[in-house]
Amino acid sequence: MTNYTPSEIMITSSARALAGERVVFVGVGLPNIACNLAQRTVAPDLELVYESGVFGARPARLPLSIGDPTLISRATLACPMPDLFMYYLQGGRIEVAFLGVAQIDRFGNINTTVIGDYQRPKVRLPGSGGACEIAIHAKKVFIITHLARRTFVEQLHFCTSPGHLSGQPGERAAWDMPGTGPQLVVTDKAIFHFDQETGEMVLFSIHPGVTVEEVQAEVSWPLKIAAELQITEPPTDEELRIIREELDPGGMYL
Amino acid sequence: MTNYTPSEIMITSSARALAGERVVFVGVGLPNIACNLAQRTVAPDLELVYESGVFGARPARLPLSIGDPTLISRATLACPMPDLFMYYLQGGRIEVAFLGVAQIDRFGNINTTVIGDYQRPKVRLPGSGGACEIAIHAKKVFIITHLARRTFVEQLHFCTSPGHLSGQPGERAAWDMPGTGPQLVVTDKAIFHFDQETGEMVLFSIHPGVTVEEVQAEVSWPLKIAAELQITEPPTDEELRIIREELDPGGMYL
Amino acid sequence: MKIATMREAIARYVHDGDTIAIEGFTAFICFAAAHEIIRQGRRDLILCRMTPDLIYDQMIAAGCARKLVFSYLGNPGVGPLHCIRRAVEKGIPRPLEIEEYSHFGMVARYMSGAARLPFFPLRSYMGTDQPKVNPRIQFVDSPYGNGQVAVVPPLNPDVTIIHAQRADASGNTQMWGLLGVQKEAAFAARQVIVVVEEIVDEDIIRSDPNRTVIPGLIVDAVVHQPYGAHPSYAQGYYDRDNRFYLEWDQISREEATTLAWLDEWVYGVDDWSGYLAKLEKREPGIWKRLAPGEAWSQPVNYGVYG
Amino acid sequence: MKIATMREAIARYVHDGDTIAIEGFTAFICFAAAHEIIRQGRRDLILCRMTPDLIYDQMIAAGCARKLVFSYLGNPGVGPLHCIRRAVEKGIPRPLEIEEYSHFGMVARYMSGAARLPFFPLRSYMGTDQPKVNPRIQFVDSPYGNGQVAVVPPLNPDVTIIHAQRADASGNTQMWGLLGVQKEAAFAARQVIVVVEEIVDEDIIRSDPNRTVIPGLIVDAVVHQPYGAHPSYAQGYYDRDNRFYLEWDQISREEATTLAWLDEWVYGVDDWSGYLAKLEKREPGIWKRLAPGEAWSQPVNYGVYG
Repeated sequence: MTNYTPSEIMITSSARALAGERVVFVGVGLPNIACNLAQRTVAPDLELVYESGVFGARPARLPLSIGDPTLISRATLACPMPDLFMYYLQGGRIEVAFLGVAQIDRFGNINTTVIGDYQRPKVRLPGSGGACEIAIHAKKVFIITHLARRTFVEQLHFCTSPGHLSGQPGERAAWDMPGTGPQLVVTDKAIFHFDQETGEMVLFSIHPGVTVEEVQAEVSWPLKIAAELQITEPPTDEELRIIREELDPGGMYL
Repeated sequence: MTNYTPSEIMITSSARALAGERVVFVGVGLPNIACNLAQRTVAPDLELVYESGVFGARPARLPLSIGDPTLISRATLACPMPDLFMYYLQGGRIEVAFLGVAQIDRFGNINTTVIGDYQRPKVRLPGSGGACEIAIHAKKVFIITHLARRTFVEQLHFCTSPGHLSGQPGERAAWDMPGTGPQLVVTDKAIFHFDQETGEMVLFSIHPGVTVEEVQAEVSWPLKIAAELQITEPPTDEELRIIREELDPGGMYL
Repeated sequence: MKIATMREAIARYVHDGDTIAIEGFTAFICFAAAHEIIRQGRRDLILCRMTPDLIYDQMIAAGCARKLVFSYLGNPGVGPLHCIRRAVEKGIPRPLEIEEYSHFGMVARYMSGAARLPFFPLRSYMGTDQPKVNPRIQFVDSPYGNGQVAVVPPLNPDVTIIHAQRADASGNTQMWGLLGVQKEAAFAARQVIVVVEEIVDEDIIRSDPNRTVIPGLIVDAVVHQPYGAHPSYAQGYYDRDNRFYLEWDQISREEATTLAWLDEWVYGVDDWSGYLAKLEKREPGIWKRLAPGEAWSQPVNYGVYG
Repeated sequence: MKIATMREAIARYVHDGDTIAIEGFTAFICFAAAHEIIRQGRRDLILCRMTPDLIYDQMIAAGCARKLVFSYLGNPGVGPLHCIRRAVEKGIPRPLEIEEYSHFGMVARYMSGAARLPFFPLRSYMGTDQPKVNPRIQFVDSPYGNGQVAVVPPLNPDVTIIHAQRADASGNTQMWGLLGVQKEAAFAARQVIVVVEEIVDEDIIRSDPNRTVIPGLIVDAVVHQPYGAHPSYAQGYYDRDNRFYLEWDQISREEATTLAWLDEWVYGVDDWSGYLAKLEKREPGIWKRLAPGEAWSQPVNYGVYG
């Protein structure tokens, strides 16, 4: 099957990375669709937790926001914010979380706060929301973003959420961060992992039809490339059927 | 009316002290009956809060414990323990609270933990429960206890809950205690207030038929006596009727 | 008597320079209160909310605020908040001071305020630039030798405004759906205004004491304002008006169109009834479009004892 | 499959030397679990509860525990806990180490454990002797110069056992009535056993997501044990058996009568069904005596969206 969109291969790549996972902290948009796809394919027991404080959601429609009322009706649990942050996230109950980025550096540190100087911003971005705590406490962090040179930067304008910091082994542990930090970056052109030793982003696979040069052109630092670079497995017919017919029949995100 | 029991004059004396109060933290037994009497007489807007986490209780029977199910059915609010201690008590929402004592000293400091040495106790008492926090945070503390020399002691065996500490002015404030500490001690023989300057217990009134000597005999330190010592106003017929017919028709506490 | 009109409640409790929290995470955002504050011309407010959302975008565009305390600045699922960006980036209509936390940091500030604690600990901010731009974020060593922890100071609004499904006349308030941080924001406040879809008999409240989130004890005013959260929503009463959230993205892009919208929809009406009348005139089927179906909770038996 | 018999759940999750919390403030005290732990002969347990109540009095009389962590030692509304006093004052049946807090201190320890915080702050203990006999109570200065605050360390039981009205087969648990500190004790634990009056279809749970206190996510075993809290109670299901609380005051005064009671009522039966059968034989009308009338919550509409 070659007839798929960039969003679709981002969704299927993310969904497959959830194989065997049990509890995922999910945002709306692509991560939401990826998690729902994983539930129907590689991770049938996957529990979806929304930052708004909802567990076991059974949305009757595709939610526009993580606070959509359709997420609450017929969910198994809806809790107040202090519970969510204290007992679920900081309590260590979240295995995987998805984060978006405005800027990301080679160590997976994330900026979602500001472009330019904090006091005199060129672009004022949303800020942390729950991202900083998610980046610290979720056992693993997956990042979904479009590949672009202004996003994959040498130097963040602001560090909102910690990745592998300066890449020193044990640095997260020294800061008492329970999670292992970013493990995966899924983009529209390629997938990145992180080197276990150096904490640095490594090109793991390129999507069909994409070249390493095209990827490097969108990354501001000289990319490390995996010894056995893969070609990303494209979406299967069944995955596309589920996405198009069940998860986003209106094509809202695709 | 002279035909009343010691418990009844303790109840009416406590109830009258609640005139104009708005929120009272109540235990079972005499304080419960006193608060209910106050609601029907001098403090119609009095809100009863139970340490178990219940507001606006409408008990259909006299509860044996503060966790009786009759307190919950038809209450206005039942909350978990963290809310009760964090937002209601520590949050400064409680105006008056009743405490019991095993030992009390002249400054209203309270022992409910142990008689004898802590490590090798002669009598192991219940301990703090919520008393320590109540003593610190309630705006005023009222104490109900029987007058006895082994209770009104020179030196506590253990300080469980702070009263006016060593009696130094400003000492509670220096410890960051929001409440004003004990204001009233109601016993079966007399009522005590506390000197605003010295924090020391002062004999305020003696019940009808009781002498100052009888009171002093049951107190281990030389008692300060109010300049204008009162005779406690005995229960009225109407108060006794409410207690006997409405609040404790079984005579459980009388 | 706590029952008041919105006009009375805002006039009585919200003053220039006050610190205000109108909370509600996506749900229960009380636009009716915000519009009344704008109409009454309040100035120099310190506005606190985890997610400023359209509600503070409108208040800031109207010039009500001098400062914003927040943790996530966005039109959820749509994009940026253009008015707040204009204020932060260009000082339009006036410069806006900001004080910024993560979500958990804001939750912790309200908890600290509600619990009268000098600080609240959370494991966050390590290794980030957030403490560098917000000196109120500090770190404390555990006396047990088991690490360091971030702390934030209490947040005690002068007034917290909460929208909910129902309350009795004493202000005992019940909510269901997303509970957000409303309880904490209310307990942290010096004064509390509750705005509800329905004022119900005390017996309804007493039938389910665990459902009561805010006790009348801490409530100063109860305002009956059906649809008072539009374009946000009240679970089971009406849906979020996602169309308006998308529309606002267009309206708010320019200062002129924003002010024209405020003129028409806020200053141009007397009160929330006027706003609702305009809405219904523009889209006669709006409440039908936003009406949810029925999904009732299974009742539980509290028992009669005695 | 999480559904287990009490015998299986205790055998699998409760081991000699474990730190155990069976929580429930007056209500929902799971005597069925305690009796099974006694029958299975567990030893050297560290027992944690705000109010040890009769449940720990029985376990300590049976020699299960080496240590007690608590905040209020009494038979509520009746008097002292004689077995625990014998253990503390005379070392019968064995010496009992104690670690003592105030109620808020215990709540704070569970919260600290549940929230994975190195400590939890509370404004308590100042000017008292409590920190002198419990070095785990420490004080920390606020970095904001607004005072000093007491702190307590996390409490993380190996197993927390919670009694509730209902759960589904995945362990999503709903409670109403006195909620105590059960949620915090469960989240603080490494393993959680939930014991319920009824196992219900998931649809019942899903009809009221705000009523779910413990998510199946953290539950290891679900035990279906009607009347499992007797002589404590389950709101709306049965009343507290106050007669037994008064009776225990007599039974437990002497070691011999206590052991005879344990022989008859705990060791002398195979399981909780045996205990219930004995109870009903002794007092045929017991469940009628303890049956509450009906007082149903007013249902609320969560709405269908989509």
